[in-house]
Amino acid sequence: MLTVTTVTLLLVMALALSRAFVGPTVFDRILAANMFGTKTVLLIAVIGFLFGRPEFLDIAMVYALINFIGVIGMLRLIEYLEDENSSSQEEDA
Amino acid sequence: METYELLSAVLLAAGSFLLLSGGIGVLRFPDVYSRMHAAGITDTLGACLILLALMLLAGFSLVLLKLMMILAFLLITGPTSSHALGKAAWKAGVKPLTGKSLQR
Amino acid sequence: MTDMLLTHYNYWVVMVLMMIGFYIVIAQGNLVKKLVGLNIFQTSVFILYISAGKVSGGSAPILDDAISVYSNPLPHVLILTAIVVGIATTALGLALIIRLREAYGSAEEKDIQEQNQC
Amino acid sequence: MLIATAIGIAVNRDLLSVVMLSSIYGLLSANFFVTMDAVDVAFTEAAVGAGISPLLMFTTMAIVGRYEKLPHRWSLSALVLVSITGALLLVATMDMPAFGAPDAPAQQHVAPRYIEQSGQEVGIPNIVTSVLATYRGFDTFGEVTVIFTAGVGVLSLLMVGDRATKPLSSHLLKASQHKILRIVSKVLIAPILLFALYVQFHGDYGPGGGFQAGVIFAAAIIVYTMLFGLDSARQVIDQAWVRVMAAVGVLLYGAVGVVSMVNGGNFLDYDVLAKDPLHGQHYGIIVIELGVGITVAAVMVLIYFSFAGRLVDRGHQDD
Repeated sequence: MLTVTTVTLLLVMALALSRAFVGPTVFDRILAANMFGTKTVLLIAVIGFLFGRPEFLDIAMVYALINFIGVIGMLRLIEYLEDENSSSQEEDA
Repeated sequence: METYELLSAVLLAAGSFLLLSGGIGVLRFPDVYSRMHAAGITDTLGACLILLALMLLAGFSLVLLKLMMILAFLLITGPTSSHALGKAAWKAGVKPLTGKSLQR
Repeated sequence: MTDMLLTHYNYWVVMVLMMIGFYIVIAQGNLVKKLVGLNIFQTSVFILYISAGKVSGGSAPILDDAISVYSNPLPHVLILTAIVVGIATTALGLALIIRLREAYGSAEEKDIQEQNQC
Repeated sequence: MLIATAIGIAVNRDLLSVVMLSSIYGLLSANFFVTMDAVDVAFTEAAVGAGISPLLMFTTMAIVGRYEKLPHRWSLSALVLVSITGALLLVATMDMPAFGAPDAPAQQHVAPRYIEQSGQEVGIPNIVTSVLATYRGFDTFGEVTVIFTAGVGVLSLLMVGDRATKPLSSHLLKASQHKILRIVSKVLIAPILLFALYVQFHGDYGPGGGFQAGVIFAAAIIVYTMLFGLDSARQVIDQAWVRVMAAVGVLLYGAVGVVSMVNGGNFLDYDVLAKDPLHGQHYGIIVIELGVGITVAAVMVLIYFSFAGRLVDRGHQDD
């Protein structure tokens, strides 16, 4: 069953990856990146059990944290960029 | 022993199914918000199920504690980042598709 | 040939990645993108080292009585430090780009060269 | 998964959402490292490739501008050059040992000694840490110095005309709207810092160590900076103090070497640090990892501060 889960996770990661390529907006990409991160956490946890070396869980934990930090950071900066864009547009108008 | 493994297998299967449906939803749905709906909900519940299954396999040890911490982190961060994402998208002026635009 | 493909696929992947990174570095005009290409190139080297250290059937190099075959720890050590140094140099490169942008008003290689010739 | 990685980069050439993809790429390559048993490397790549470096790139992009000016076009000469080099490299791989072969030259030289002897000589289970800190201690010292130098370089490039003392207006006000984010991250920052310490001091037994801990620590502070504004972060962590800490880490590392020399051993020879060589090794590794961790964390925070400082300054100019 662990193997099945691993394969499914890889599949879902591929799906998320294709969403990240297709895009259309930045937010789709962030969503895909976030989803990808969650899947990675799960994948590493499952792989750890599959190989019988649960030390891998530390890495999964780092992912869970870093993923959150990354998403928050991206959002903040995109917000900043959008603000700048809108203010420059107002100046143009 | 048998029941534990059976239960964890069932949980893993359910979690995998949820994640898969979420993945397909993210690929197929028409706009950011519905995609977020697909991803956010299935992510959280699917991750919970899979981690619970792993907990059943782990038994009482440090590993269990670590799994619980991962679960807690995911439970906190998942909805939060979805919320932040939705808010940022709304603020940036991405409008959700409503009835008429969907039919187009 | 199929033998070759099965046993050497890691090198092939590394080469493909390396060449993509290389291409981005030469062909793209935007300095930030060049840096991303450089990062990709860097990662391909990491993968080359790590895959060279993998022993089939081996496990992570953390001593445990239950395990007898370990993967080679030496590449891990080298790459571990290389990653952190890599981020430090990337940061330095980004800082340079910011300064260039302030000096020339652009982060495109072409614009900067044109301004230099004037 | 390998193929997915390759495709991941191949499509990496659209607009500057490239960076987003590069973050995913970081996650993927870390995944690859996990399957290759390189736990420590995956750890570092996770924190660096997926966390810090996209953040820095995003900050740069916020300053430099988001879109490329020139539309993407295929440059034929570059493509030819790249394919020639690629073909040559492919020919070169023909002579390489097969993947995973236990008798490959890389597996023959010093690696068996590390695997067999380090348990007795150094006495800690994580071979990567013991090789990093003892057998290759000089190298690691060099790396730490490189990181420190890079930090100094970034500072000297970006600190010119530092106007961060001005009162902040729009940037800070905007940050105050993220109520939920702020509360959640307040809850999370403490566990992250705690976890960084765990990684720092558990590096002897499991994956982890100074480099990783430093990056995680810095990431926590960066989140705080992002959500509460640069000024309040600077109030919590004084920048001058961080600068001093970056130097302290390197000095701590060097000092261990000097102390072991004073005690009659070679530079960075930890055997003489305690009566029992094993204990000496252990003390030496812990102190050195601490030095590495302090330097890495301080340099990362410094780099981010100076980038964000630029961003804020630019905001003023626009106003």
